[in-house]
Amino acid sequence: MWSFFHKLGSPPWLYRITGSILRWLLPLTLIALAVGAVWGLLFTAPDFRQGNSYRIIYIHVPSAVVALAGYYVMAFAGAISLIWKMKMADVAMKSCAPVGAALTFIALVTGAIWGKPTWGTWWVWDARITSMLILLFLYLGVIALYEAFDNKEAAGKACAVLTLVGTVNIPIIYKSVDWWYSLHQPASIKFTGESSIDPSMLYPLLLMIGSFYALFTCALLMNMRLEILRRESRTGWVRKLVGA
Amino acid sequence: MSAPGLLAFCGRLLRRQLVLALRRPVDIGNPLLFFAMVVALFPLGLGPAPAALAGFAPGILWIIALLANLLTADNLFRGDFEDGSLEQLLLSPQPLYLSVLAYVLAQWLVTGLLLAVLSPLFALMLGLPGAAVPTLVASLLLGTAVLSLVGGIGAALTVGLKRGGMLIALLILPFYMPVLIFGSAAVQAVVGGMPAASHLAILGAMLCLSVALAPLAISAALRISIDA
Amino acid sequence: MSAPGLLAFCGRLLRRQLVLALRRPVDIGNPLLFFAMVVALFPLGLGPAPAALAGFAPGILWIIALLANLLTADNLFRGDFEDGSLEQLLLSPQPLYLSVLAYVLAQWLVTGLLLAVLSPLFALMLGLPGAAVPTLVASLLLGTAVLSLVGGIGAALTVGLKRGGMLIALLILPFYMPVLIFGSAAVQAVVGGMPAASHLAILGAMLCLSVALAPLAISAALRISIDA
Amino acid sequence: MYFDSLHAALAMEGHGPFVWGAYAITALVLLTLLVSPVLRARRLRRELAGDIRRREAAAGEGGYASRT
Amino acid sequence: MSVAGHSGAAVAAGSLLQARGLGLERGGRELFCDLSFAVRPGHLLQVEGANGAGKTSLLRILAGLSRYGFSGQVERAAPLLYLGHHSAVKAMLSPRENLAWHIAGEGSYRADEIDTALAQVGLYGYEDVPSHTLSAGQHRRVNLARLYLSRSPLWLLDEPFTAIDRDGVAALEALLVRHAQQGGAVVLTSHQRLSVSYPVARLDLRAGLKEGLSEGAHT
Amino acid sequence: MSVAGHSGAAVAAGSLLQARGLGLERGGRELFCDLSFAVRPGHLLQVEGANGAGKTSLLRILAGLSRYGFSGQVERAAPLLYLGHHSAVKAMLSPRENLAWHIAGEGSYRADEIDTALAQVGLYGYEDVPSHTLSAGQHRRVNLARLYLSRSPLWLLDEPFTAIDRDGVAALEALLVRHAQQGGAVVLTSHQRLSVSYPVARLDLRAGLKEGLSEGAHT
Ligand code: HEM
Ligand SMILES: Nc1ncnc2c1ncn2[C@@H]1O[C@H](COP(=O)(O)OP(=O)(O)OP(=O)(O)O)[C@@H](O)[C@H]1O
Ligand SMILES: Nc1ncnc2c1ncn2[C@@H]1O[C@H](COP(=O)(O)OP(=O)(O)OP(=O)(O)O)[C@@H](O)[C@H]1O
Ligand SMILES: [Mg+2]
Ligand SMILES: [Mg+2]
Repeated sequence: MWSFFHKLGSPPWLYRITGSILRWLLPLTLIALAVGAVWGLLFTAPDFRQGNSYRIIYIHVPSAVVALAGYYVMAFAGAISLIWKMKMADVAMKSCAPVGAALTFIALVTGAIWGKPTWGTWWVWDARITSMLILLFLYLGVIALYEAFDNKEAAGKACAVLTLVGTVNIPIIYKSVDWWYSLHQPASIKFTGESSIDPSMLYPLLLMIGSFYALFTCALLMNMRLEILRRESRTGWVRKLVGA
Repeated sequence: MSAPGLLAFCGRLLRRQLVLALRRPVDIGNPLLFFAMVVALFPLGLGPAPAALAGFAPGILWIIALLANLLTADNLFRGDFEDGSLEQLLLSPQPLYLSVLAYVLAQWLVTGLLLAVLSPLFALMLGLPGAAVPTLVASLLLGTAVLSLVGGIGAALTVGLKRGGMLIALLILPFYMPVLIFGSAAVQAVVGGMPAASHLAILGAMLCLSVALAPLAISAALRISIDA
Repeated sequence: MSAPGLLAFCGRLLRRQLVLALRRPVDIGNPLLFFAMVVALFPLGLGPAPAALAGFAPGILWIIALLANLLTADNLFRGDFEDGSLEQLLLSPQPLYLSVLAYVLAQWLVTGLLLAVLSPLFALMLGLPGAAVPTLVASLLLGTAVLSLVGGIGAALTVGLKRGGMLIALLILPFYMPVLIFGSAAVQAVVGGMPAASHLAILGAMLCLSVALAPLAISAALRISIDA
Repeated sequence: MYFDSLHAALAMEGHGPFVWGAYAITALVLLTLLVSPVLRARRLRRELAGDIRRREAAAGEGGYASRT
Repeated sequence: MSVAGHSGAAVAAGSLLQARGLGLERGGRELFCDLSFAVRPGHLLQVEGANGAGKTSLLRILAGLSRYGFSGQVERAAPLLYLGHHSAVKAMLSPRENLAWHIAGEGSYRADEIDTALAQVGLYGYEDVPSHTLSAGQHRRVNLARLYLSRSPLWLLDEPFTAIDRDGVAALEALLVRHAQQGGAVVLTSHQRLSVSYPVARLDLRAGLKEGLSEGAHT
Repeated sequence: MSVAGHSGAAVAAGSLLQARGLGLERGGRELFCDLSFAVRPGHLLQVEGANGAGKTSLLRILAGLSRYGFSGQVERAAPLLYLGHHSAVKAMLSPRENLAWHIAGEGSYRADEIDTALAQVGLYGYEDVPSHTLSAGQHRRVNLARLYLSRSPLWLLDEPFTAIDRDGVAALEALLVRHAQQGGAVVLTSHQRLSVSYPVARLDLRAGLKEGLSEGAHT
C-alpha cells in the first residue's frame, strides 16, 4: 500500500503508467462516445412531450453529472496535496480544472439550446442552471489563479487552498441557490423526472454517462502528463525522454 | 521586557489598521458618501417607480454591500505586501490566526459595520417599510462580516500577483452568493410578513463557520503568496 | 535619428498599455467573467422573476458598466505614478494631450468596449427584448467612452494622494450620473416602443465634449498631482 | 434507425438545428479538450530538446557576465 | 572564528542558524548549490556577489520567507530579525507610529525608548511627521531604528546601507559590531565593503561554490 | 571649469541649465536658499548632503517636476533626462519592452540598439523575462540602460548607484565621464564619492549656504 503511494508520488513512474493506461482507454472511450451518440441520435424513439429535442439529453446530462463529480475529484486532490504535501496531487488538481470547465460549459450550452424549443427562451434563472453557472465560475477561478502565479509550486498550493474552501462552500452554494429559487418561484419549470424515463432511452444515456466519465479520465491524464513534463523539465529522466 | 501578550498584540494591530483607514477626517465621510451615491444610482438606472423600488430595496442594499466589499477586499493586504510589512508580520512570533482576524475586523468596521449603521437611512430613501429595518440592519451586520472574511481569502490568495484586480472578484464572488441570497431573503421575508429568524440563524451559522475557518485559509494563503 | 512622430508615439503608448492590461491570456478572460458574475448577482439579489428582470435589464447593465469603470478608474495612472513612469511621461517632449488620450483609450478598450460587445449575451440572460439590443450596444459604446474620460479626470486628480480609493468615486460619480440616465433611458425607450435617437444623440454630444476637454483637464491635473 | 431518411434525421421535425447544433458544439469542445494537451506536449518537447542542445553548445563558455 | 561548511552534521551546539546543502535555481540559472554553513554568536557574515547573484534569494530562504523551489535545509535556533529591500514603513503613519508597530510583535517598549531609537538614527524632530514627507534615506532610517531596540540575536539585513549617507553608514557599522560583540550575529548583503575593525566573514556568491566561505580580515 | 554662482545675470551663453536664487523650505525647515549656478557642457556636478538635506527636492526642481512652493528660477536650455528614486520599470513588461518604451519619447531606435544597450548594462540573456523576476540591481539597470541611448545633453540623476554592484558602478562612472567629455553635462546625487579622473564639481547642501559650490578636484 505504502509503496504504491510512494510510486504515485514519483513523476517518472506516473508518467509511464498513465501513458500505458491512455493507450487503451482513449480509443475505447472514443468508440463508446460514438456508439452512444449515434444510438441516442438515430436509434431511439422521441420523447412524447418534447419530441426530438430531448435527444440533447445524451450529452447534456452526462456532461452535467461528470462536471459536478469533477469538482470533488479536484478538491480531493487538493486536500491530498495540502495534507500530505504530495506534488503529484497538485498536478492532478491543476489538470482537473480545464476538463471540468469544458464539461460545465457543454452542460450550460446544451441546456441553453435545449431550453429554446422547450421553454421558448435560451436562459432562465432556474436553481440548477444558476448553480451550474456558479460551478463554471469556480472552475475558471482555479484556472485563472493557477495561471497568474509564476512559481508553479506555489500556484498549486494556492489552488489547493481555494478548492478546499470551495468544498466547504459548494454544498452551501447549492442549497442556498435551490432554496432561493423555491422561495421566489413555485417550480413552474420541471425537468423530466428520472423515474419516468423509458428503458430504451435509459440504456444509451447510461452508456453516455459512462463514456463521459472515461473521457474525463482521459483528458485528466493527458493534462497531467503535460504538466509533469513541464514541471520536471530540468530532471534527468525528462531530458532522456526528450533527447531520445 | 517580556514578549507582549497575544491580545495586546492584536489590539495594537487593530488600532494600526484603523488609524491607517481613518488617518484624515474626510476618510470617515468618504465611504458614507460613497454608499449614498451608489444608492442613488439605482433609482436613476432602474427608473423611479416607488412601488417597484421598495420591493427590490433589500436586494439593492445587499448588492451594494457586496460591491463595497468587493471594491475594498483587494486592498486588505496589498499595501502591506508591497511595502514589506506583510513579510514582517509573517516573521513575527505572534500567531497568524489572530493577526489575520484583526486585519479583517478592521476592514469590516469601516465597510460592513458602517453600511449597516447607515442602512436605515438608505432604506428610507428606497421606501423600504419601517418594520423591515431592524432585520435589514441585523442581516447586514452578520452578512458583511462573512463577506469580509471570505474576501480576505481572495485577497490573501492574490496579494502576491502583479495584477490581482479582477482575479480576486472571480475567486470570491461565487462564495459571496449564498450570503447575498440569505441576506436579501431575510429582509424580503419580513416585508412579506414572515419571520426572518431562520434566515438570520443561517447567516449566523455561516459567520461562525467562516470565523473558524477563513483565518486558517487566509494564513495559509499568505504564506504561499509571499513566495509567488 | 529624429524624434518620433506624434502618432507613432501615441501608438506605442497605446500598445504598451494594452500589453500591460493583457499580458497573459487569462487577462482577457477576467473582465469578461467579472461582468458575467456581476450580472448573475442581480437575479440572486432581486429574485429570478423574468418579467421584472427584463424591465430592469437596461438599468442593471448600465449600472454594471458604471461600476466596472469606477473599479478600474483609480488604477489608470496609479501604477505609473508609483513606479515613476508618470514623471517620465511628463518630462517627455511629446504633447500630453494625445498621450493621455491613449491611456484612456486603452482603458476603454478593455472595459467599455468589451462590455458593449458582450452586452447582447447578458441582455439575453436577463431577458431583454431582442429589438432593444442594438440600442443597448450603441448606448454602451458611446456612454462608456464618456465614463472612461471622466474617470480619467478623477484618477489624475487623486493619483498623487496616498489614499485615493474612495475619494475618486466621490469626485466622478456625480459626472457619471447624466450618462447613466441617458444611457438607460435610451434602451428603455426602445423597450417601450419609442425612438432612442435623441438619447443617443445626447450621449454622442457628451462624448464629443469630453474628448475635447477631458484630456486637457487630465493633463493639468497630472502636472499638479506629480507635485503633491 | 428511427428516422426514415437522412433528410428526416437532419430535420428532426423542426428540432434538427437545435439537436445537431448541440452535438456539434459538444464535439468541438471535446475535440479541443483532447487535442490541445497533445499539441502543447509536442511543443513543450520540441522546446526542451532545443534547450538541451543550446545548453550543450554553451557548456564550454562561462555563464552570465554581469560586467558592463 | 569559524564559519566553516558543515554537511549532514547535527545542529552544531550554540549556532543560531544552520544551512545545509542549500541549492537554488532561478529562471534556468543555478544561483548556488550545496551551500552549507553555520552562523554562531559573534559572527558578522557579509554575503557578496554581483547583481543577480542570488543574495536576496539566499537571505529570504534563511529567513524562512521562501519555502518552495530550493533544495537543502535551514535550521533556525533563535528568533531573527529580517530587513529586506522593502522598508515596511507606512506612508500614512508617523515614524513613531511605524517604529512602535514594527517592534510590537517583539516586546513591550516604553515611549521614551522609541523616541531614543529614533533620535539615534537621526530622526529627532521628525517623530510625528507623516512618513511620506521623509526623504529616501530618512525613510530607510525609520526601519533601521528597529535595530536599536531589537532583542533578536540573529539579524538578516538585505542591503541595509541603501540610501543612507556616510555618517549613517558609519553609525550602522558600529551598531552591527556592537551587536556581534554582545553575542549576536549578523548576516548582511552589501555592495560596499564594511570598514570595521572586527573580523568579517565573506560568503561570495559570484562563484556559486560548494564552499563559498572565506575568512574575513581586519580592515 | 567654472560652476560659479550667477545672480540676476542673463542666461550665460552655452549653459544647459541655469538656476537663479533657488530657495526651498520644507516642513518648516529651510533646505537651501538663494542658490544660483549654471551647468555647462562638460560639467559633472555632484550634489552632496546628508539624508534629508534636499538633494532630491533640488533635482526635481531643476527637472521641472516640482513647480510650486520654491523661490527662484530655473532656465533649461536643452532637453534633459531625469532618473529619480523610482525606476519606472514596469514589473509585467520585459526589460526590452521597458527600455523601448522609456526611449520612445526621445526618438526612434532600432531593435539591435536596444539589445546592445541592455547588454551594456549586463542584462544580456535577460531581455525577455518579466521584469519582476529581476533582482533589485538588475531592475535599476534596466532604467540605467537609457543612458546608453540618450541623446539629451543634460542628465539629472538621483542616486544612480543605488543597488548597483561594484563593477556596475565603475562602468556607470566611466559612462558619465564619457558623456561629459562629449559635451554633455551631468548633475547627480550620491552618497558615495565618484572615483573618476575628471573634474567633479560639488554642491554641498549640508550647509544650506548662499554659495554652496566648491571646486572639484581630480580624485
Ligand atoms: C442552461 C441550461 C441548463 C443547465 C445549466 C442545466 C443543468 C443541468 C444539471 C446540472 C443537471 C443535473 C444532473 C444531475 O444532477 O443529475 C441537469 C439534468 C437534466 N437536465 Fe438540464 N440544464 C439546463 C437546461 C435544461 C433544459 C432546457 C432541459 C429540458 C427541458 C433540461 C433537462 C434536463 C434533464 C432531463 C436532466 C436529467 C434529469 C434530472 O436530473 O432531473 N435541462 N441539467
Ligand atoms: N521569480 C523569479 N523567477 C525567475 N528568476 C528569478 C525570480 N526571482 C529572482 N530571479 C532571478 O534570481 C537571480 C537572483 O536574484 P536576487 O534578487 O537574489 O539577486 P541579488 O543577489 O539580491 O541581486 P541584487 O544585488 O541586484 O539585489 C536573478 O538573476 C533573478 O533574475
Ligand atoms: N511634502 C513634504 N512636506 C514636508 N516636508 C517634506 C516634504 N517632502 C520632503 N520634505 C522634507 O524635505 C527634506 C528634503 O527631502 P529630500 O528628499 O530632498 O532629501 P534628500 O537630500 O534627497 O535626502 P536622501 O539622501 O535621504 O535622499 C526632508 O527633510 C523631508 O523631510
Ligand atoms: Mg538583492
Ligand atoms: Mg533623495
